[in-house]
Amino acid sequence: MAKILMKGNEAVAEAAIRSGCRLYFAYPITPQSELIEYMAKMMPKVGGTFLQAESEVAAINMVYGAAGAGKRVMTSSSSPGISLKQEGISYIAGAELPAVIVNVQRGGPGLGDIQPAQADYFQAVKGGGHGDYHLIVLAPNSVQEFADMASDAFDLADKYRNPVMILSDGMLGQMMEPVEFKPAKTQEEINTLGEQHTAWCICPNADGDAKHHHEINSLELDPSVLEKHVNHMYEKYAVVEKNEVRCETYNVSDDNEVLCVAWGSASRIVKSAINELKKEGKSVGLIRPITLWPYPYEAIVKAIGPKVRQVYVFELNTGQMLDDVKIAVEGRVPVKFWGKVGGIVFTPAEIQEKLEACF
Amino acid sequence: MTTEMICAGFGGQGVLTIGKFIAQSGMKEGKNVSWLPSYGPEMRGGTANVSTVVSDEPIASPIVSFPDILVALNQPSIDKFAPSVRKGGVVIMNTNMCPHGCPREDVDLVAAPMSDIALEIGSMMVLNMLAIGIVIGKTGLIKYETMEEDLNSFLKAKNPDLLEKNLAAIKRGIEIGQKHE
Amino acid sequence: MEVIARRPETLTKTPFTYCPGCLHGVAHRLIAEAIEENGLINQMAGVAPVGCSVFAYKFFNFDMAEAAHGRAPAVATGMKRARPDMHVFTYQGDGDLAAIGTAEIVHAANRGEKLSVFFVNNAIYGMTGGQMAPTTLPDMKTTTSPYGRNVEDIGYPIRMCELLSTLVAPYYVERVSLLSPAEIIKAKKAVGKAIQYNRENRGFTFIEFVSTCPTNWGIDPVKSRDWARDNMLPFFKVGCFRDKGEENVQGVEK
Amino acid sequence: MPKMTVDPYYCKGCGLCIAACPKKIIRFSENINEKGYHYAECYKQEECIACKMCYMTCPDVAIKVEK
Repeated sequence: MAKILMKGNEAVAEAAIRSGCRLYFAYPITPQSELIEYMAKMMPKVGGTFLQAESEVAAINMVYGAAGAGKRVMTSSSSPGISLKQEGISYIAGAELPAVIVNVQRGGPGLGDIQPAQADYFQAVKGGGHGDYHLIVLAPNSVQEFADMASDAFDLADKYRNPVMILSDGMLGQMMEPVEFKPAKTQEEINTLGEQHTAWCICPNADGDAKHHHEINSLELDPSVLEKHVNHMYEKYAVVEKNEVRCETYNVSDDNEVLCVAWGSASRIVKSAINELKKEGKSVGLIRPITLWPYPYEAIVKAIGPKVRQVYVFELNTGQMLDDVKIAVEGRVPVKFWGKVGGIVFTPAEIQEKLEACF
Repeated sequence: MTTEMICAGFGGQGVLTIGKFIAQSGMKEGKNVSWLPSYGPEMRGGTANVSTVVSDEPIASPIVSFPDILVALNQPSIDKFAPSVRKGGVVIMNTNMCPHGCPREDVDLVAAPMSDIALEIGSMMVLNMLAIGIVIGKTGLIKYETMEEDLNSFLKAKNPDLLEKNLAAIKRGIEIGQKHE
Repeated sequence: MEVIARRPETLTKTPFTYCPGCLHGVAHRLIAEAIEENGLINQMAGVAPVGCSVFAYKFFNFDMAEAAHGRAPAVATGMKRARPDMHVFTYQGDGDLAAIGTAEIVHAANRGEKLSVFFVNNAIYGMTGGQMAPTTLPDMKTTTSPYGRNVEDIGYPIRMCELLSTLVAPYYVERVSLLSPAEIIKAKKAVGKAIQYNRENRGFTFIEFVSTCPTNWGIDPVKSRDWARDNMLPFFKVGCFRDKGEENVQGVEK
Repeated sequence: MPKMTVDPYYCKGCGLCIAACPKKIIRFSENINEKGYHYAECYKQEECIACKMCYMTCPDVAIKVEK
């Protein structure tokens, strides 16, 4: 298939539809508007459901209902809207339902602004909603990857019966890059996907079947039973941590004197700076977590070469991933942080300057 | 090789489209491309700008700090972006809307009364096509043929008159660009 | 001998967790009977609320989801849209539906979602211990209106049937009471109609039950019905507010 | 002959059936069920007319009526 020049917001929507998503519930917010608009245009054409909910709270609960019915379902929003969805996300995780949530991050806190930011790392990775649970969090850094992650996210959600968040930002949502889509799932494949969860989901009894009574629920008032349930979820999470960690290494070698850690949009800019430094004969490596949970702790340790004297974390926030990098590095080398906030995206020149000071 | 470009003007001049067509043609010519717009309130009546990168290598940052090419359709765009253009870079300036001119001596300046020329061709709507033409004529960043094919594919049936005007504007732009070589 | 009345198969064997004399059980039975009578046990799914009826998902003998407080209409919307071949209802109390879930119920009704909503109004928050509800009557004492509901300060009770029947989309809206066998027989007809319309995918149907809360009102089950009759029914008048399936009903648009 | 029976497993002794019965043939049992309630019972089955008022009013769906 030929490449198409597309915005990240549109590409992830198209890819979701191709992955068999036929239900989408959301509420408008900048800078994810192209996503909801694309779904409004395309879902009717594929016989799917597009519904603009009365609020983000309602939208995520519609997702809960549709996911409880065992179907591939997605919602999307931007930072303030994702905060509103946290209630439902916790319920979805607690009830072990598969669902995909896209966050096109903007500056915060509060209403903040509508420019790109990475300030929802804590919310996505360290909790967000109430209770003990994890989201699987995928962080793209290109339009192509944003699109590819839609199908990955649905597969992971179905495999582990857990909500998956694609943590993008205003830059990736708004920018256009060439994107090549995977072939769309056939109706037959979609039907199969739609029936994969009938052992537990809300679904009709076939005539003559034994009647089932499936409960979609996150409530358990008996503490010992709830304890078992949470422990069971964490056994599942251990499997996810073992099997699903993903990251990219860029220019990592034994010559590295500095190792950068950056994710999402920020990593693109760091790459530019690394390329410039290369011309000056300065060796800087980059490790880019693709899954923010589970986090690539081991990969970071492995990437610290013999000459590395500084690990440098760059984010579009005040250092939310920094703690995870420190946990990985365990004091082997000093860890530094620099970032920009308020929706200001740092430039390659700024990163270059920061890195040059390490030499 | 990597070419980084910023197009800027006020909302409604079609600057985002300039970047989009160039990125699209670059993609069709087998290059890596990225297109990153300013968005939000800026788009609604204020200044709008878009960073476009066309490269033989994978594109790292889509944010352009030091453009190789600046297309500035009004004075605020010159004021904001001209200082960061790379030494020896190209500045394409619409003199009709840039009364104070460009402060840089160390760049390759293509200055033309682009608004007047657009009206002459038939509509202010073709201002952005004129700019694309100048970029092609001056830098050869993309090929005219790719643009023509692109425009044909969606305008030929829908609005043949506009197609003709667009193509005329691109050709005129190419002439202007080449003259400055 | 022929059994002429028994526990319907659409209820599980789990005993209800409600207080003695609580009329939630009557509402449950009416819904369960209507589902059984409409032959829907294989295609039915329900959504339970937060409140006293939070465990409703354990009592109905088909697939059930438990929603967050007030969100049942949104959850039911997602379920029905995901599986249009299923028939979906929500069961909600007054705090859940008329306070925290006001947006969800109004918009589900306004979209004309093909759902049935069963709303139990007993003018109080039961599960959390008798606090003031959006339907608590003027001057009525609760644990959070210890001097009586002051309408100057906190406003009047919300009449949900009246409010929802200002919308164009709802197909059937009726308020019934559960305060005597005769009223329960009338309520059974209304519930039956709602489930029948649901079976036929006609549109949004809404039944409000005027009910009691003997425990939090502090009145025994038998007398609490008299209290409701004297105090609630004058404010929450029973009757049909909308029935697009019948003629000559107030607010009908055919 | 008409007959009403209360399942003590479900009954919580609220007394609504006693109030509903037009023949006044239901009372609280002297026994208690496993939850500790004095459950309802019919003490004059022969007078039952199978009107179902007790069934209709029972909030715990504990009553069966036969005819």
